[in-house]
Amino acid sequence: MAAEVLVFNLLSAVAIVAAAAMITMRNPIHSAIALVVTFVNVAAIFVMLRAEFLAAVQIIVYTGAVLVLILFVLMLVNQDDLPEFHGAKPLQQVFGFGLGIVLLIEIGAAILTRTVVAEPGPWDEQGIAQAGGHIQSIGQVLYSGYVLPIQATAFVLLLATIGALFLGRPDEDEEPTPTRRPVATISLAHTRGADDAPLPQLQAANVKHEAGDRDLIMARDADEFTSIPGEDDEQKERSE
Amino acid sequence: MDANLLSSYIFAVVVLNVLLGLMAYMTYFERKVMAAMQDRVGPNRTGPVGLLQPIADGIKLLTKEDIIPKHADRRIFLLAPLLSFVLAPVAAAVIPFGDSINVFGHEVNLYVADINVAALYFLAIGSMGVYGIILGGYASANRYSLLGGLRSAAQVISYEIILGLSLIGVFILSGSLSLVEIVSQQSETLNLGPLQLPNWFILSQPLAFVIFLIAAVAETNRAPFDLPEAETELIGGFHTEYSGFRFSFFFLAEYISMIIISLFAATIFLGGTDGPIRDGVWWLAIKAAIFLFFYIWLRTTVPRFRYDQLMGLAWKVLLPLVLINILLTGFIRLWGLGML
Amino acid sequence: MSELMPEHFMFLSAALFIIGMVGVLTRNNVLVIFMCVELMLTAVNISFVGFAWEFNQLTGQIFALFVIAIAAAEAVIGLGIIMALTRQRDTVDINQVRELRQ
Amino acid sequence: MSLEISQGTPVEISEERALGGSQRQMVLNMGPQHPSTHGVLRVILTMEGETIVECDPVLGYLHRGVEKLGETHRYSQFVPWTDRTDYVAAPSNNLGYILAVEKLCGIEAPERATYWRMIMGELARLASHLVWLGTHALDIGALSMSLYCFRERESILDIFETFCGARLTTNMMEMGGFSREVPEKLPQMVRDFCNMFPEKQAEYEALLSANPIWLSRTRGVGVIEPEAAISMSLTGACLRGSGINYDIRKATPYLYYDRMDFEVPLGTRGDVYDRYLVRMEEMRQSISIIEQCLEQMPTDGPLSLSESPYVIPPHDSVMKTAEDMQRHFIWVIKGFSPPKGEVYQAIEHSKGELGYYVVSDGTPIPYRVRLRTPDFVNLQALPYMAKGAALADVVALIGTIDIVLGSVDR
Repeated sequence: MAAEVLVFNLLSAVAIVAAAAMITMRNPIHSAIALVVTFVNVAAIFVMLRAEFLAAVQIIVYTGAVLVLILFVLMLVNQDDLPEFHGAKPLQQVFGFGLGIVLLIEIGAAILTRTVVAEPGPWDEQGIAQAGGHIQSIGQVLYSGYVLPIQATAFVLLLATIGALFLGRPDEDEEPTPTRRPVATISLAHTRGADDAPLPQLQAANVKHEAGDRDLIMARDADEFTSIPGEDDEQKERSE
Repeated sequence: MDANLLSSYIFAVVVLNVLLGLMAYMTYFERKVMAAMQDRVGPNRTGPVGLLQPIADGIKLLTKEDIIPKHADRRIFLLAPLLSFVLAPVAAAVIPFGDSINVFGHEVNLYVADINVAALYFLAIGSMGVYGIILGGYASANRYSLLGGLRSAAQVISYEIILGLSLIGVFILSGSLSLVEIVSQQSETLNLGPLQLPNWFILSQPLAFVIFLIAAVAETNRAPFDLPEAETELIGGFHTEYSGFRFSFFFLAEYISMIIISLFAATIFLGGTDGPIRDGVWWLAIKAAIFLFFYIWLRTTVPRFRYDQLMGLAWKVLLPLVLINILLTGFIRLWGLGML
Repeated sequence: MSELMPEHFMFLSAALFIIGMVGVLTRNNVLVIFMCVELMLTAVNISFVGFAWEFNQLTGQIFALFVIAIAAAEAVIGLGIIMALTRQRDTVDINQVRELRQ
Repeated sequence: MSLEISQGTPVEISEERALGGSQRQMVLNMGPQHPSTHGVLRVILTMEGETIVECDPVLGYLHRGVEKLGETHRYSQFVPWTDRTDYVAAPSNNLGYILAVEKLCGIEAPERATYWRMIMGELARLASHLVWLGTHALDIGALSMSLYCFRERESILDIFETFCGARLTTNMMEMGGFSREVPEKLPQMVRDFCNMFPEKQAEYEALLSANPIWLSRTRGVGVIEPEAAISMSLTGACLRGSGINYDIRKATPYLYYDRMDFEVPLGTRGDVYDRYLVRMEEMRQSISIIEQCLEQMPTDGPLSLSESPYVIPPHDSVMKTAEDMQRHFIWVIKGFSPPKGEVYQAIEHSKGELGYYVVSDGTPIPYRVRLRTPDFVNLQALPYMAKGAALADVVALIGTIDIVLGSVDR
């Protein structure tokens, strides 16, 4: 089964190179694309490790949504005021890399000298096939022992959306952008009112009902509907 | 390389070429149908009934001058159309075109791959398609196409969530995500008293079907949701700076994803290759053609949404509906299994 | 080295984690740091899935699933904060965002 | 980009005027060549995020100095210029000018000619409304509406062609009536059109009027209050959409509009949807006016005031009799000179009140010809409506005021 190892090594090599590219690229958009490449390779590795459902979730949630959001924010922030990569203090750079290498050596030693403790569980290749496939097996395990964590995660996600809404709100001190004026008043011949103010009682002959519950008033001659109802009784009083 | 792997490779090549051919003639089909709906004739100069029109378009686009803006980020400018063009047909790998036929002795099953997470694979490829739009908008270096690209990406993302959720109703009933399994489940006949109904999911999941259709139209930036097309006039859609064959990548990627979403809808809701007389890939073709006709019909008649209405529709109307649908299907399923 | 050994995915997970960590330490663009955190989370996911594969268990995969869900929520909040930050300070450089006062 | 407008002061519009904080205003330039500005209108939009803060239309790209030409051409030579201003409804432009000059000379066309003038005027209104509906719906996204509308417009243009030989630049109205006999198959063509059109219009309304997307794109958009409409002196459907009852055919009837029995539609909310309803209703009223004209028209009777000095002698007698040939020669070469004085004649054009103010100093060439074109005035409503509107609404706003750049720029 050397092919499997070969493919695994290839995928992990590309993932590591892309991850390295991500932290060394000058333009953050290029590093975001490098991260996309890494995530896709990681998803491929999940498929190899018998975790197909997780691979799909990784692509849909991580690459398809979270990274796209990061790209959104990256692009909305104006490019020219992004800080220079090498502007940071060199000491911090060297210290970072040094710490990385030291940690790598430690973990490498730990990996090589590990002793296997637990014995293999039931969910090998036949176990999954017997349960009907990856989704069915994960479904069984997930909903048999982990119902409480699912509710907790759902709650966390709800909190996150509310938090994001709160953060996204424009702050008050900015002058509000001009919004549209309230909907039209009715014509001169009718009392002014909001959008749904009822039309004064027009003779049925005049009102022609149109689609979209809107009516047209049909004026037969020039001086119909030209005086404001309220005003002409005042004129009468004034004239008497 | 065992025989099974080899045969699925060959079938994959066949499917890809058929798809590319279909995609070319989809443009012709659309122009002819739209013309008929608009009281005009449509392309009839090239070839007998204008049949060579797609080839003519292809040559025109290939020979057109291909301009790359000076400040554009060259590498990403070239990558973006490729990304959306390549990712579109890849989603067709999971669609079953039939059970299996034997060719020269050994069995060839008529689907490229039957993976257990087929529908999720389809959604994953769909969600990767967004990168073509975003990077295309970013790389063309003008602020307006960037904002246009971001807006259409936001539209695709929100409708993708609705698309995914609308499928959950079907998965609850079918119990499996693999399309081959779903098609086989839909082939039994449901006899409600006298009438013999095919057990298609459109009958048991009408609301999910309608929401899926709306989200599918929005996902491929078509018809009433074709904001990028309107954007090109106003804010400069993400593919304004593209010309020549690079633009044709974006343009054709839209058609391929339209065909594939129609095939997918036919498989999930209308029972794929299952038909009253003899099951076969022609039934799938007919059903997909119905969906494609619906796409074109929408495009000629219905006016375009405004951006805020479009997003409002997704989050305020479709999302609650889809969640209610999942709730109902869940309860019915439990009631059906007697667990309630 | 013919058979796929657990050490393979452990090295991969360690490497990615360390690259993420170095990225967080050296880069001074808030968004790139954010991406490096995501990379570290994915590295942890790989080791979860790897051990689940090695011991034929599914708990590892389920835990990875929860990590992805929580990471999505964290990303939303993180980006919300970054957007609010850029709207106020008009910069994304981590070094200029130290003082709490305006 | 800096923008040099002809008045000399270059207007420096920086790419993004940075405001307080990082709230950037974006300047968007809907340039002269743009699919949905109905010709060569240029609109500079200053936007904050999604809403428009400022809208500044730039005109003059199609300015041909029509009014100056009026001062160097004889009265009858100016008529072809009138139908090139609003090239979508040419006959009613000619009608306006000819009525003004006839009023100046104090003559009036005979009854049969006046009826034919009213028919042609109403047909021009229909043609203009069809172009408006087609392009307005096309901008908002209903692609096939423009195809259907232009199919009906073809039959109107065929009527124009049989009547005066030209489809678009008709130049059909002459002083004192028509010098040639009306083709005998014309009344039947007009009757056929009037019978065919209503069910075609029902087709449009089936497609648009109750379409939820059309409703959501047009209702509550581009609202003009009645007071604002009056203060901006809007006319035509823009005014009546806000509910103000002013239609020149009713207010100061010209030709035989006082004999006609028709109604003037008034909107109640003053938004894009109301103006759409008002124009659709106007089309129905025009059809009924044309039918009434066909009935009331006397079957025989002169078509032109042939004996008046201001009028060209009828075409067939020019070929036969010597003095008519001589009068025709003098009329064409020297032209006629109306009495000194000035006149303002307004007609109800499809887009609003089209007024001609003609000043004559007794010579065959007018001293001054002023065109008060409705869509130049209605265009002022665009900045008023656009403030606070969404960006995608600008196309709907331009469509609802129904402008044709020929008559806006003159």
